[in-house]
Amino acid sequence: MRAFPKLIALAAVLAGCATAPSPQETDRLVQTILVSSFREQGIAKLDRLTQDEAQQACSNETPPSDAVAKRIEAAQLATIQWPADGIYLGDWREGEKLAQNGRGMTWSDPAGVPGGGNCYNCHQLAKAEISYGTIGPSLYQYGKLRGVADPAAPASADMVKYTWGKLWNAKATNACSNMPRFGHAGVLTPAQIRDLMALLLDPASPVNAQ
Amino acid sequence: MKQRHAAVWAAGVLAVTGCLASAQAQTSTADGIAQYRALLADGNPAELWEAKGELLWTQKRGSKNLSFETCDLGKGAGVVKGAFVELPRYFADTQRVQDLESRLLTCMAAQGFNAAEIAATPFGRGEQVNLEALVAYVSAASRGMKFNLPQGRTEERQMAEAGKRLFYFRAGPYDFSCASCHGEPGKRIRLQDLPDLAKSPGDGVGFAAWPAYRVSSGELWSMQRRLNDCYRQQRFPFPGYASDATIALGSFMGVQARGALSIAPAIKR
Amino acid sequence: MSDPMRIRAQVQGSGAVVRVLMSHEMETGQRKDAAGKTIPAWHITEVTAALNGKTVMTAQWGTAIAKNPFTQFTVKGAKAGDKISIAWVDNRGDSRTDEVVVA
Amino acid sequence: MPNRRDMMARSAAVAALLAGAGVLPAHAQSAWNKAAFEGKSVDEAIKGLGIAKPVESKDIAFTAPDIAENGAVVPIAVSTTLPGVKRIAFLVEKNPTTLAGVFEFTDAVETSVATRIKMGQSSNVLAVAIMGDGKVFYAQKDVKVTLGGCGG
Repeated sequence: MRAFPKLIALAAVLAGCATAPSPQETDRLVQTILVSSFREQGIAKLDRLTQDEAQQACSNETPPSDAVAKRIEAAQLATIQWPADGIYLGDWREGEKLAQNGRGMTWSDPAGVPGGGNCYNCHQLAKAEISYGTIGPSLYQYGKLRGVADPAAPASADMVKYTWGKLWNAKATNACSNMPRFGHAGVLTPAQIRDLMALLLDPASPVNAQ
Repeated sequence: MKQRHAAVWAAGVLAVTGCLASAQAQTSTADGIAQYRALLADGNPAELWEAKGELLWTQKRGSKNLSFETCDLGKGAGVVKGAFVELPRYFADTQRVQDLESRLLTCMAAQGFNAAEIAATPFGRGEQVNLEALVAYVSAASRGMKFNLPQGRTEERQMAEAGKRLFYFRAGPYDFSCASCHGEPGKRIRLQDLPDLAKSPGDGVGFAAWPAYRVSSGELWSMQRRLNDCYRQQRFPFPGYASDATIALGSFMGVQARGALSIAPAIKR
Repeated sequence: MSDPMRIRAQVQGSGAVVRVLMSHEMETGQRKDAAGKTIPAWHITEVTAALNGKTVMTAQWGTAIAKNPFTQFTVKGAKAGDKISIAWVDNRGDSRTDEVVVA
Repeated sequence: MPNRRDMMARSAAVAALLAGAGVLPAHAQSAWNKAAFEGKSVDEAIKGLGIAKPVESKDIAFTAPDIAENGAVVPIAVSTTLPGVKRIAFLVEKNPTTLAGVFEFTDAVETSVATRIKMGQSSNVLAVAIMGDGKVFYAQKDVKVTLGGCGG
């Protein structure tokens, strides 16, 4: 408590420091640096540096205000393309391969080759795979814990739709989610997303096995 | 024998409560990885690069037939010890904030090499091989010293501030910034721990562990190469070697790491 | 021209512990380059360790020894000032010998 | 593909070079054991080495990690109190070729060695000790190789 006034004094000195760059100066410097530093390589063109609204709002140390986050979520929700034929689930075996696959979209990847889902980089899924990341929550028992016994049953419809939405555009439910917008950004095809849906929701998938 | 007991025990627990057993499995995985890293710690092939860099430092090279003994890394001509833990910093002769690699390029230009050509050379080829050796040698000379980047000049503060912006800059098809993976403590990709670079990650972690020998490629990676591959995995366009974006990020991370002990060159997966 | 080895030989108990790092690609012959062409195997085949010129250990290596190989062994009765030399030969016929004094 | 005469000429040249340097004894001039190193199973490697079928022994201390963070470098170490061990071979069951390396000891060194091997996938790894009297013993260890990093 006694150190408190001292801290305030220090903060005042730092804020008042004449040579501290202003936010506007830093903005200009960052723009100059981006232009001078990056070049296109392979499929990674310079337009990748142009931010959309969601990216821009989530590019600070602190998250955007609730109002801005809500606006972004609404806009992102509107981008979700639902399966035209009403079929949400594919083959969980293909889904597992996609979940393991971390390739695609880098400057060293060839054009036109579908990439992977990168899922294990951030999430636990099947129990047998011990090499999983923890940036996202564990998805082990994903369908089971959410009571999805039969993905085709009407009782499962809401959870199935929610999961599709999460894979297609995770920013629709969490403006600054760390998760890529797999469908929206064209990282995965609708067929690939179906296979990942099956990995998460099919009772036969190792994700839901005991 | 001890391990077999542990396995039987873990299986028993699994039958009782899945939750606890899962935590147990995670611990044994972490223990296994820790054991693997401990076994590798003795005998880091980065030493091979350090030795090569030491020879290169005193060797007269280039069209000007100069050694690096006239090269000022910020502590005076030819001074190697302690230079690494104060980089990036501002250099009056180039009027730029420079990291170790960009400064070595400046010194190579003085030797008569074409710096732009070397910067454009792919990693692991031609003079880039020598640069990695020099980076190993110079960083090793500051092993056990604390990071203490100078921030006295406006240019240095501006560069660190720009680096902070770039650290949080989300873009590309995956919406990733550096902070997507390195903005929180205690996270990992697959089994690799991710240092929280938004704060000081501590002694010998994060910024204080690079350059490093990469087991996966069997090569020594400078911070430039580390950042280049981070941006590749972020699905960004290509950052130029020793470009201002990479130097700005180095400045930001280096300032965050103030007081942390350097273990570079480390050994990494 | 291959790079020098890093050899450390330190007295420990009644002998000397020798640690060697070699600079070598140890290419397996199973990898393909960017163009899809198989990269030919290139690896150390034989290693010889000597104490004061007398062979104390030899080894034959295949492609599954890791890149930039590390080896540790213990020479009985070696004293400070003794000379440890290591030599390798690879499947291309390149070779290298380096020597260190026991500390 | 190099022909046999070239290969022989080359290894003779190398042998002469090393003999000149005073480091190569007569017995090491024998050629690299191609047959053993090309073996694609434990049985083929053992056949190539020309040794008896190994018997498991508790007197071989074999250290390898439970989990390897990267298969490109797996640290292993072996030491044994068995008297009369002349050679120790490392075999990786699931590698494309099984034999990783063979170390040959004189009485001037302890029968212990540490090195680092490559593993293509999770596998059983064997340390095989070959005695002067022709007896062969082994110790083994399961090593799990994990996928790491961003995988791209």
